[in-house]
Amino acid sequence: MTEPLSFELSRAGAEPPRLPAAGVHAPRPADVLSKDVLRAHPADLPRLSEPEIMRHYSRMASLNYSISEQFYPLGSCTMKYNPVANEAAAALPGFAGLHPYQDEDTVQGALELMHSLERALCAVVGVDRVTLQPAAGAHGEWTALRMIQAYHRSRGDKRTEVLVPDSAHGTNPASAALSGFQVVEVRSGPDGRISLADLESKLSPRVAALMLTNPNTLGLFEREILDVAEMVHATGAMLYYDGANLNAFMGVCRPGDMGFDAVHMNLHKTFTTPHGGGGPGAGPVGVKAELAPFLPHPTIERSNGHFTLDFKRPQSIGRVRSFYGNFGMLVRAYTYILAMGGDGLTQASLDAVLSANYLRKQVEGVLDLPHEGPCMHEFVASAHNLAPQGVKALDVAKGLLERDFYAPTVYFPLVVPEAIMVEPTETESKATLDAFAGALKDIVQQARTDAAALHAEPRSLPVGRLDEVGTARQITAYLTGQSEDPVLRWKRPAK
Amino acid sequence: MTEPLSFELSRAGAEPPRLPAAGVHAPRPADVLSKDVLRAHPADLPRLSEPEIMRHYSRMASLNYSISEQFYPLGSCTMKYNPVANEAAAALPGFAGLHPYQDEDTVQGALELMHSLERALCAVVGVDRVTLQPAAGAHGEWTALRMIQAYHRSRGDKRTEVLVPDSAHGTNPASAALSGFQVVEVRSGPDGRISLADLESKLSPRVAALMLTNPNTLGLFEREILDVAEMVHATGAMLYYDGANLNAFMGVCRPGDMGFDAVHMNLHKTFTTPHGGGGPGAGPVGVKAELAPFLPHPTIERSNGHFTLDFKRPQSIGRVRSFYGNFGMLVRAYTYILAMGGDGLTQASLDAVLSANYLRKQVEGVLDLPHEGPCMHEFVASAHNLAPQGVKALDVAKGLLERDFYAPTVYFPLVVPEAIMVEPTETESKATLDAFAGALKDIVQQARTDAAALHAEPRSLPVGRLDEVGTARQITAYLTGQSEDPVLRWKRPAK
Amino acid sequence: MPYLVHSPQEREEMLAAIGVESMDQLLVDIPSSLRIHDLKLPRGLSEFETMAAVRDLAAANRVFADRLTFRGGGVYKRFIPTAVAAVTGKPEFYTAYTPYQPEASQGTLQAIYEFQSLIAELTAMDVANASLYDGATAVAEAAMMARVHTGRDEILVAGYVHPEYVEVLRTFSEGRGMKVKKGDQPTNKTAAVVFQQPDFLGLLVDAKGLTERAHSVGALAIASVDPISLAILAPPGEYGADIAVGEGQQLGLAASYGGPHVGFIACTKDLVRRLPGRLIGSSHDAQGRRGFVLTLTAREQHIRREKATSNICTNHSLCALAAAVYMTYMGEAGMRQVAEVSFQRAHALAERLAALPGWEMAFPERQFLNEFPIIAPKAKPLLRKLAKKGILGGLEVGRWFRELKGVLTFTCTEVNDPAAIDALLEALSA
Amino acid sequence: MPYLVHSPQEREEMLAAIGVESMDQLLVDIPSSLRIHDLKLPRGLSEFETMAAVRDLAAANRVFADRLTFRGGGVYKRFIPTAVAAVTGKPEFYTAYTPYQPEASQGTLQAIYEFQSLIAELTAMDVANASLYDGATAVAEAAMMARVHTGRDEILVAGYVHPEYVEVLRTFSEGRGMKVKKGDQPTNKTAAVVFQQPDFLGLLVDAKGLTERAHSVGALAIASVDPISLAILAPPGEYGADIAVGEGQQLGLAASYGGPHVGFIACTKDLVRRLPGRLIGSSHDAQGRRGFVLTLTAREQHIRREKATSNICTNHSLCALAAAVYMTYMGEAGMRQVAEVSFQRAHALAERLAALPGWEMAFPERQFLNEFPIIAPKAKPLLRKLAKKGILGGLEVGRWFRELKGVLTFTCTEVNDPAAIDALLEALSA
Ligand SMILES: Cc1ncc(COP(=O)(O)O)c(C=O)c1O
Ligand SMILES: Cc1ncc(COP(=O)(O)O)c(C=O)c1O
Repeated sequence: MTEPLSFELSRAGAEPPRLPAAGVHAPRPADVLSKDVLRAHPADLPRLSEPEIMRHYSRMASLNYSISEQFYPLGSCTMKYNPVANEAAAALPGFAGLHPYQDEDTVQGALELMHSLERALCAVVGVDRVTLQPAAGAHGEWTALRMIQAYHRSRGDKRTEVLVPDSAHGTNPASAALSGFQVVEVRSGPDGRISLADLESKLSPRVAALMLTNPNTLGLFEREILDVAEMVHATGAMLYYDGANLNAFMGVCRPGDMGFDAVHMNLHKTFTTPHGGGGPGAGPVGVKAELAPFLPHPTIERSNGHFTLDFKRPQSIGRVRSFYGNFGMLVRAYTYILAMGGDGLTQASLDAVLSANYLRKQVEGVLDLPHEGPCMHEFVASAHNLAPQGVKALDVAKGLLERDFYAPTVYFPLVVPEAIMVEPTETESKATLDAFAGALKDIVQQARTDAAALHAEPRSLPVGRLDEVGTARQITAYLTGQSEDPVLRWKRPAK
Repeated sequence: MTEPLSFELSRAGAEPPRLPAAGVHAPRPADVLSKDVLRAHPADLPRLSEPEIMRHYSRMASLNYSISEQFYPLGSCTMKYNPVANEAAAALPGFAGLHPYQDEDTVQGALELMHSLERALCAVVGVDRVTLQPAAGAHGEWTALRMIQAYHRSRGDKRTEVLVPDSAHGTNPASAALSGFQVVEVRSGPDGRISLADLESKLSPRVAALMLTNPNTLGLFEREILDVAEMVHATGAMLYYDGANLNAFMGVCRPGDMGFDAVHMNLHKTFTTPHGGGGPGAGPVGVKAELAPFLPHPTIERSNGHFTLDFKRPQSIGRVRSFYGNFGMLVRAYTYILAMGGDGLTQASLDAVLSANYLRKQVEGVLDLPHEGPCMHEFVASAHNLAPQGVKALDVAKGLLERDFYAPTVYFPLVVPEAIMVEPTETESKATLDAFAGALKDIVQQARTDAAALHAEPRSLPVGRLDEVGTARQITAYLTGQSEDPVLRWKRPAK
Repeated sequence: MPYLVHSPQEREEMLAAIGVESMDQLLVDIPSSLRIHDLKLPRGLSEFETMAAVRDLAAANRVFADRLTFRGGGVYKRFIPTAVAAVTGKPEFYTAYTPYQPEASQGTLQAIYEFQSLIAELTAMDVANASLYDGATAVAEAAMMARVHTGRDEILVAGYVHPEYVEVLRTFSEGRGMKVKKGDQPTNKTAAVVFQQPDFLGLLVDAKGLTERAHSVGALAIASVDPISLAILAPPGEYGADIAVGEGQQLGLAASYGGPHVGFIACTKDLVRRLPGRLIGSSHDAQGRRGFVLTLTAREQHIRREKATSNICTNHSLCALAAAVYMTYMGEAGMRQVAEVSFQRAHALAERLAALPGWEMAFPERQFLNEFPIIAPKAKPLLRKLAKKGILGGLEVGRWFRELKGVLTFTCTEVNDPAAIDALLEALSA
Repeated sequence: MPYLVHSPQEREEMLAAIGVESMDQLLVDIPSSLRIHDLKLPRGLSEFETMAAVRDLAAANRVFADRLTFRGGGVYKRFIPTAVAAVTGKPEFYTAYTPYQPEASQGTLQAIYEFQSLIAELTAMDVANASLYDGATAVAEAAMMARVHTGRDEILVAGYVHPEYVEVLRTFSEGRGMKVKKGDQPTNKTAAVVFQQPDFLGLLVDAKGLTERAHSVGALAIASVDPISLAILAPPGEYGADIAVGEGQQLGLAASYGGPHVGFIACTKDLVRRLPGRLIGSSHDAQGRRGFVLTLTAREQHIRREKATSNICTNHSLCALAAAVYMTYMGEAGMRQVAEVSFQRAHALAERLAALPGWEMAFPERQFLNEFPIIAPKAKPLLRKLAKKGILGGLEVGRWFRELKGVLTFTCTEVNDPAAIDALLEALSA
């Protein structure tokens, strides 16, 4: 079952929705504005009635896998249950109805919420201040690097390099580069952890920061993190924490204590704000006191029980987005934190680690496990063992889809060939983990007996494997004028 | 894909939800109450976490067809689009939060809404007063019959019979019987309409009322309705209108003008309150002035812009349910009426009739059409033409399910063999009607070429045809002590 | 126009396909004297204006904060998990019809099968149905079962059963050949003894004794019960009642000015074939996959027609779904917890109220759970005073029972936190 | 604990299956000096208490009625069809991740493909992406595209572009090798001219002239546009802009104290490979069934890493979905209608305000749509007075622009009904 595009369902004569009339005596735009400011060709938008629109989107929704119906073990993405109470909280008119330019004294509840959330996040990661402005993880990374840069500059120190492990997420080097740094890669050792020797060799007074995530993208805790921190700090560089993996150890240890100076968090991972099919998220950044002067403005301050937006921060790197961040996501995260409490967050991380290790154990002998355990909240397996059958990580992923599971992250991190990165999270039951392991076993079995059948999966989904290469080729044809089909959008067929 | 029962997913050690503590010094029940009032064996309810519960219900939801995703042409059920605005209206805290025993002056908005809804319904069906108390259509039928009975009795007239056409919905004779009347069936003529001759022969001073729906359950307008009314009234009986088919003619004609004295309406059909998988609905009853004294109490009255609940109605038949009816459904219906207005409701009925006739036309030559058209908002076809292939109405229904359509009502009305009763409603597009007709053609084609394949449909749904007879047999075994399996519920297996 | 689909041009095309020229040709069967061309209603509004109008009506009501609501009388403010509306708000559930086609309705069927199972567990009865309209009609339908089962016609209502339930029972009994009497001494004419546990005032009745007395004369015992109370109190199945009924509003449904809520009914094996309404049973397909179906439909009006003993068709399925989600979310332990918290708070409140000058418990010797009757001096002005402070005080039960003039019933649940109770006391003392 | 699944017993079973005795054995890699055993946070609350706490915070805010909100400045109160939240509230949409597995993500992919198409149509540009964080970062990302495309480093900001957008642009340009200047005279160092139509004050700018001037020196023209205005005004594609960006909040998103909203970006063919963020394209499977996929991913950071020209990963998909539903619901005619109603009401309001003693239009010779700057006497106390009457008056733009001290911008949309405008005038005259 597939669904036509709204543009294809569109009916020429369909009535527009009823809308209020102006009810005032005033000229209409066409009466006043000159022709050349007016639109010449009306936009070719679909024309559909509400019943058709609702069915259209309902049918599309049913084509998705989502955590609401499927186990969604995407490594590095922390696809845990999104509490429905969060949604109810963010929808409260007392939040959703606030205009960002209302006066401070009319938004004390909103400011208090943000202030409390900042305090809670400080407690979880062990930092002094947090900005809630960044809209996502990558945005937070870049915000933090800009602060680190501003810090060094404020000391007359023009550092030009940022170190990034080879196992890092792509946003890390990109964020560093977009802050004007040169990116230097640090290699992982054979145990999957950062090589201290390589790090040593790359550290220099040119280095502004080392970006790390811990546990790293292999799900392994960087045992020598304290040595790393000492080495980095000894050269005057700062240590940056990519908080995508924070779900591994809330209440167990804290990046701030490990020596990290700046930390971004993904509220859309660790703190259950929903992914929304690709955002919106929120990527707050926590910093130690020495970086605090450089925080984006405004910060939220409290004095005498009154909350204010502080714009008078002379060393601030400035704004990183309009207004105060993705406020609606902040409400959700705060609601979650209230419900979980310190005890709940701690147990959540413990359970996440337990689940990952349990599932990892079930996968032993089924897929390759290139690194030794225990892992933290996720682990990376490899489909390398299926190479003789011509079966790849992608095939395993598609086989899982066929068996009613979403697929793990595949081909990341880049340091593992045929990587299959599994993050079960704490909100999946043992029964689900067992069923998932069963599906993996079934797939491996099938790889051995009938690899061709596996290559043809998924069969029962709305579509089978799509010709992604063909799509890219067609786009090139369009961009180079060899085809009229824009591929990236619907366009009314020429008559 | 099927889903285990919540009881089967239950995990013995699962933690209960966090709930507030008492926070007061007071004894606990076990401290105070004697053992024989206390529960001896705790109820064996499932133990599940919120993430599991939400996934459980989400997966179950995806096993349903519904108007949100499928055309749902259930005859007599008026499965039209349920506006999402209705849902938003009913959820407003100003409605959902009202306690039924609040004082009148704190619920003026609710009373005004009910009063306005009453006025609007009066305008649509042409009566003087409406009670909003009945919870569904059948409840409304019985309420109306009780009023008619009370009316006759108040005049010292002990009438004992109610006439019901053979094509009537089962609730009609049941409601009549449960009001203490004897039910006398009136036959339909060969054209599908009530036989005046038969009616004539059954009318007598014993008759309290004739129950009719118009258009009748065949979707045919009772052309001679004015004659019927005259005949009925001439004997001193009353004419009752089953409003299940009101969607056929809002703004086109009115039951009150036809001579009906009492009318029930299904807000969950004509007025878009959702069916909810089998309720809640609302079955208001409208009556002409002479029946008004007998309305259930309380009625809603207005004086000087103030609204009151009137309990002082000495001739009232009394309450038919607690409080004031399914208030939340009344809010939805009123919201719909505001949005549609008189113009919208009229066009809705015209479109419903147009769609039914259009679809009927497409079905010509595909299925039998035992009665001549035009029809009103629905029509009854018959799978009788497929008898040679051993294909029945049921097979056509299952074939439609396989083709992503819900099935029409089958085997009702009883007067048509292999009846297939189709009600498209005004909120389905021509494209959908065409696709449905195409599916019917495809099924008939398949009946001719491979009836066995059709008998095996549906194949792609969560389950195939279920052994309903076996289920009934097993229940009998349970009820007669031959089996321990209650069939009608889960029960923990004995160890 | 909102929610309409056809464009003027499509209407023309469809008329042409039918082979007529105008709508009037499709409406030929309607006598011209009946034909109207519009309705005496205002023109439709945009959604924006519609919602504004509806919001204005909502705003014309006064909503008392849950925590400051101490009034019950059959409808109670309780904690409703967000999960409930998240499930019932799924269009796959709320826009489906009664599950006539089981293959395409397994979601609804299984959910209601689970509801039946949950109610059967909670009441400790053999079988429960798929729901009824409300607690009042549930009592009436149960009485009808007893009437048919015993062949007797007297329904005895013992003690303070909800007065609106009794009114509905009276309306129902007309025409069903039942006579409703008050009293607790059944005779061999008695079809059933109906009692409520806890009763309308919140007091515990001798459910076991009433049941035994009913049985001793061959009558049935019909227990109308508070579902939350069953986490603590002996359920009807434990004391041998034949039919358990009740109002399920407390199982996750909003007060909503009295509806929609949900009635439940459960019974012993013997009476299953007399149950009104829908029943869902477990079945399987040819491949052995389990599925659920509407079953024992031969009891129902669409088969039995005038011989049916109930006319119920559309019932309260979505409310039953809400109740199922609620019970599953809470579990036995959760329900016990809210029942106990409610009990403790009500007892704390009762003690403090009874200590106020001029106040005294109306039935000091009787036990209660979380609602209790108390004699309050000058109840009317007192309630007005509370309302001014945003508090919805006790219910004046003298409205229904002359002997209880001046008596208020107060209720506490898990939503009335200790500070709310303090606020009530403070307002009373002010 | 809420949202956790494992029972204590299951934890034991799982540890045993792993072959360890305690969690500590799984946490061996964590240096013991780092190990903590709890967080300095309060214990968790029940959902009931959590929601009560959150509701208290919400209640500590003052929400101005939409109809009495005359403040804009980049965020506008508009009619939001209920359909929008009904779609975005579907868990199948909101609990999915970025659609990495297309076979199991066709819902999201198709919806965003439709969003891309709708934005491309609305802006009259060739291609639009899947969304950006907001209007501000959209401007910054567009500038970066121009920087890379032209190899030049100067970004010229012409006229009253939203001051927060310019601030963000400045923060972005650090490290990206861009210099931000104000002015409208591009040179051969100029990578792009950025302008806003209508500008931050609501005034129309000479978009065509600015575009031509940019092109005449080989620079790109970046138009930051109000999507609703495009129902009336010439879209960027019609006057030849190279990149169109904007804030999509008005397309069905709540004000929500400034976020989450959605940025959009669209461009000409030439620039497609430089677009930041996700792009969805149409594809097909081996059976020829159409499907949608993430495409041109080679542009993105997870492939290009330090060579990427944008780091955006998680974007604002669900907000884009909301915008798609909005645009589909409204259609071209609906969007034109609200744009026109807003225009007419703003003009009626402007006329009445300008007639008040001491008030005058700040730029009487300039044209506007539905937001306009006006000089108001004693703006601050006046706004306070309005607030007391529940009215959110104009925005003091002097906060950002010294030369505009005493100027307020007022905005009107379809939610400010004529009676609301009367109420504003009345409050001002009182
Ligand atoms: C390790 C890591 N770092 C950074 C990010 C970027 O976060 P976002 O997608 O919120 O920008 C991700 C998420 O995909 C990640 O997994
Ligand atoms: C013709 C007719 N009459 C009466 C009813 C009974 O209505 P309800 O199901 O609301 O009780 C129905 C609905 O099924 C019907 O179709």
